[in-house]
Amino acid sequence: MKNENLYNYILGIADNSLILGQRLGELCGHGPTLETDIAGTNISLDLIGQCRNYYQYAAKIKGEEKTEDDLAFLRLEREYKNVLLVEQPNTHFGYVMGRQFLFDVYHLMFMTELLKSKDETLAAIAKKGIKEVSYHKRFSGDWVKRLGDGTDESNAKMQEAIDDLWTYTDELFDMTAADKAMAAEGIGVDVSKLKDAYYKEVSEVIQEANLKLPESKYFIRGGKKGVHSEHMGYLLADLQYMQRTYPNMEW
Amino acid sequence: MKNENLYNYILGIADNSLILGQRLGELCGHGPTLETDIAGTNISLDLIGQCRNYYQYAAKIKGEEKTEDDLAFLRLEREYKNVLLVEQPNTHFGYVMGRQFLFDVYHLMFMTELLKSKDETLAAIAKKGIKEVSYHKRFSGDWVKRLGDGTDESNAKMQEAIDDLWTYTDELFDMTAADKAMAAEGIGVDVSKLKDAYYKEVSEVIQEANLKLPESKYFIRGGKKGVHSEHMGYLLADLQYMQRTYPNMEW
Amino acid sequence: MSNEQIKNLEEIFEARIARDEKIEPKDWMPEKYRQTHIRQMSQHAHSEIVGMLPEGNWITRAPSLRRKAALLAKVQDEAGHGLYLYSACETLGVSRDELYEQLHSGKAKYSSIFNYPTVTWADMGAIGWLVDGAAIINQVPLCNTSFGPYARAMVRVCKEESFHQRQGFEIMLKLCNGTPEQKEMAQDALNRWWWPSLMMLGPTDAESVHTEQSMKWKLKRKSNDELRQQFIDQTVPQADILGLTIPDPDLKWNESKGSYDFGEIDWDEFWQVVKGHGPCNKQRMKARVDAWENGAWVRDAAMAYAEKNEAKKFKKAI
Amino acid sequence: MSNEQIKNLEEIFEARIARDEKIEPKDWMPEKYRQTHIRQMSQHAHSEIVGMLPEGNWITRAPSLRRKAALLAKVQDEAGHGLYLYSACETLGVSRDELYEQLHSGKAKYSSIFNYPTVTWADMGAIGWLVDGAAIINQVPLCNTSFGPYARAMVRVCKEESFHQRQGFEIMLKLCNGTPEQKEMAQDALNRWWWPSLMMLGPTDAESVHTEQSMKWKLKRKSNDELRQQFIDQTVPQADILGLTIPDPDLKWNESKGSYDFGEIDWDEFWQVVKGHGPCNKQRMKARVDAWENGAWVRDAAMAYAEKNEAKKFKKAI
Repeated sequence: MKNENLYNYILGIADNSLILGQRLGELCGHGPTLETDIAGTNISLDLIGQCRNYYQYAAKIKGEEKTEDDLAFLRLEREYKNVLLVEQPNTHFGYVMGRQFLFDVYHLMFMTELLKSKDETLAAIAKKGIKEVSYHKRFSGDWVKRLGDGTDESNAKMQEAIDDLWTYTDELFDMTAADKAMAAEGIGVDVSKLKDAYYKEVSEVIQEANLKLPESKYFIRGGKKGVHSEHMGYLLADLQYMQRTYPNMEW
Repeated sequence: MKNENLYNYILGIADNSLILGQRLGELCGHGPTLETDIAGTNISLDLIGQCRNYYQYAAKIKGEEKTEDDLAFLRLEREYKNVLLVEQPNTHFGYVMGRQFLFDVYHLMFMTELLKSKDETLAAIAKKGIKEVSYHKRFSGDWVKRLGDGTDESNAKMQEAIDDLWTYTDELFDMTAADKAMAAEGIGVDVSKLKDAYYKEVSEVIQEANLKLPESKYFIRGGKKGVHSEHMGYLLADLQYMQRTYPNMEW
Repeated sequence: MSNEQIKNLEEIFEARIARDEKIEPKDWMPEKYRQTHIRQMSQHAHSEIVGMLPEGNWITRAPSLRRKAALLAKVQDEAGHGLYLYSACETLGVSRDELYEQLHSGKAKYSSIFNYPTVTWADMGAIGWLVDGAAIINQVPLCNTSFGPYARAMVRVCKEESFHQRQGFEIMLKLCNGTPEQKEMAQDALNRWWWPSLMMLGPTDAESVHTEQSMKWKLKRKSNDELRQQFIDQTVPQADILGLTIPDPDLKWNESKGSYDFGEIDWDEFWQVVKGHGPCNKQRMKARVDAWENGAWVRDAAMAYAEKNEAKKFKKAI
Repeated sequence: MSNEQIKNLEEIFEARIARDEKIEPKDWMPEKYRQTHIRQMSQHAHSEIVGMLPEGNWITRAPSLRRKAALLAKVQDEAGHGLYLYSACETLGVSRDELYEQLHSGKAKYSSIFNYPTVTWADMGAIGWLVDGAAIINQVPLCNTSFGPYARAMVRVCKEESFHQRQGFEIMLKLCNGTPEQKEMAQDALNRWWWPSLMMLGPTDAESVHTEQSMKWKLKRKSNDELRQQFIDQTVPQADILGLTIPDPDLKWNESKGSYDFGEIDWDEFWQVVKGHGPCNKQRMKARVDAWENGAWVRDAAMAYAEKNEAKKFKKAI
């Protein structure tokens, strides 16, 4: 395939949105208030919408009559490139908001850079999505503060979530071979350069939320290389169920 | 297919064992004691072993080079004929033991009758399995008593489980077209005749366990006709994952 | 107030309704009017939020990204409908927490149809096509009901429901034009949802209560049996377009009355489900109660945070 | 007892061990011997029960009924090993509850290899082949260790582990003789499990503690590095049979020493995982703690029931 790096680069971005959107989709009708249910569904919808744009573009590059659905549903677990952070389970609402916030801060920085991509399609997708992502960040950041600075119970729960999820943040800034190639060409974002600003912003919100900054310097990585957590297989079993069970049909 | 009734009849029996075995398999390593983990895994293993015998026989009848795995893994949800009882989730250990007990009492009565089948293969499978099932019943019945007559908390939890699961018991005695045809030929068991003895035995244990007999006269059915609960789809997504994702391979 | 004064107010009130004026929350209204509206609107709100569950069941397994997005949007709309309707109830002086409490304790009802399981993807089509179709037939007349907030909510709800109904039909159409497995899936869904959809229009007129009063207040404009007939007459030709068979051997066109005759509804099943013994009643209620109980700490935190911030603002101000 | 008496007992004790006599629970033993054995045996027991989790992860998704049954049987065996080993610990006067408490609080360790995720079915093969293979190399010498209950437990454990190891190899063989996807899955599993398996044999001798004393008590007969070399020398030819490539560019046969040279182990990764920061440390511990806490009411009920029944029996007897 020509443009293999671009193809892989796009999948990396798309998979993050797909998998996070899928996780949020599990919660629909099970949230703590009707308002959070609506907002969570809305964010899920935005993310699914975004990943469709990416997959459609990747499918065009791939050729072979591939469709967005082939890419979203018919790869093997080891071929999904999303970061470990977004596949983490909905343990409780603190995890849901913590995961969202830790991703959103990255996501907005990423989209802001992607706006400048020499690839017009990617720049256009970023332009379309950036307002959504900025809303996501405000929503999740507000909830991190509310839970962190709410009751003793909510503070403990939010702290637990931040401590657990923190370990997946560093991977956001790893550069795969495709990332490096695309950054060098001015198409992709050099995410390694976002790291300091990310930790600065995240730390400020965490402190404002009356939470302790996690001290651990150990981080877990693997998703970008397709080595996922044990949660991922179950998520994919559901995600892919229809496409695997009824192959080659239209819906 | 010749023997279509026999084929469907066998699948009905096999699916009960497969699905209950699958449910128990989820618990492996997560039980309240090491001893119950071992026993639960053992029961799961027995049930998977039993269903293999049935599926192998059904595959032989079906012909077309079908294998036990084709039958176990590659049918659509609407084609599984297990009763709703066995697919109910492992809500807590009271549900696990309640579900097991309510099935085991039936299962042992069923196997005892199947011993007399004019079909030698079925009679042989029953002969092989009856000791296992009789152990299962002793195990689950003992736990129903222990939990029912243990602490106030365990009594309440066991009662909750029995009340919820009770609604699925009546379906055990429904006769499908295949059941009727096979019973008429002396191959299958007329399960409708087991009903009184079943409720008598189950009621005795429930009372001995210091539990109240559920009063509801409303029952839910559907599994035998392939209309399952919403839990079933997720169970099947996991069960079928490998066979659907990697079709036509040997393992 | 004296009985006479009340009677006077009631007469003015009924006259306003008769003139098709809208009653607004701050207007005087008979207590029974208030209670009836709280009951009906909250029942409708509960139906929306319980109704999220059977469809929510397929979000993670939707067969394409396009369908996943559409399903998310649909369920989100339902949550939105719940929200307007709870708000409309609140204008009558009942809090959302009280209404939830009624739902969770089993005191309040919701539409029984949501107590059936969604077992295949085609159920997403059938629910949109049939369940939303029946809902619209129930709801369109309510766009002109007497209580202003309810009427206005229903205008918006009906517009969205009608979009959902077309979307459901389109899912069915795609299946019916697809492979034999897909068409079979569609037929199977119709087989399972047809009768419960007919039951959605309510018990036969003979069994129905509240009807006369509801007619006067424009909470009801046609009887259940009339609505049911309307639903059948509208839906049968749609099934023909799909090439699906309505699972009723007694269904046939009656030339003389200009509508369809149809078979006996299994009212025993209807009452079993209404009384809480349907296939998913317990599961639905458990899902709602779990969501509510597991979310208590979140709501408490939000409240505590808001109070602290009020206090901070106040401190800054002085 | 006077120091002299103790010294005397210790001398007799060490002489018994030197003569290859077995020490039994009721025999006198030095406190350090008791503590060391509790530590090592419980660590081994914990490894068995934590080790159920990564494999348990594939029970519901095993690709055939035959494999599902074999995997269930294997995990059951591991639970059984845990049971013997906890029982062996109990003979030294420590209760199973205390040992669990040590595990759950993070005080006790378990084999670090179980902190890696099982991401494909081939991991079931790799774990059997490599992890059980390395375990056997660690454990076979323990069949002759000085403490009787431990030695006897290890005889049974090793027999079963050796069966598991063959079964794991057979899973790999089937994959390697299968489709290209299957072979790739096998290679990928080897790539991920190879280095953690080498780490399983423990830190390099320079870093290892307790070794001298353990040698004397026959808790250890070879150094970690010797065991590692043995594992590599035995496993490389097996990989050749499978047609798989060991993911170590520095691996090569060294004719002069008659064994393989191999590359540098990433000890930073080893210590990260040992210290609790591996990919699944938190998840494994959460699973165990949840199982224990969620099971408390069950254990309480069993205890209460047993006590009631004892009381009933007693009443009957008088």
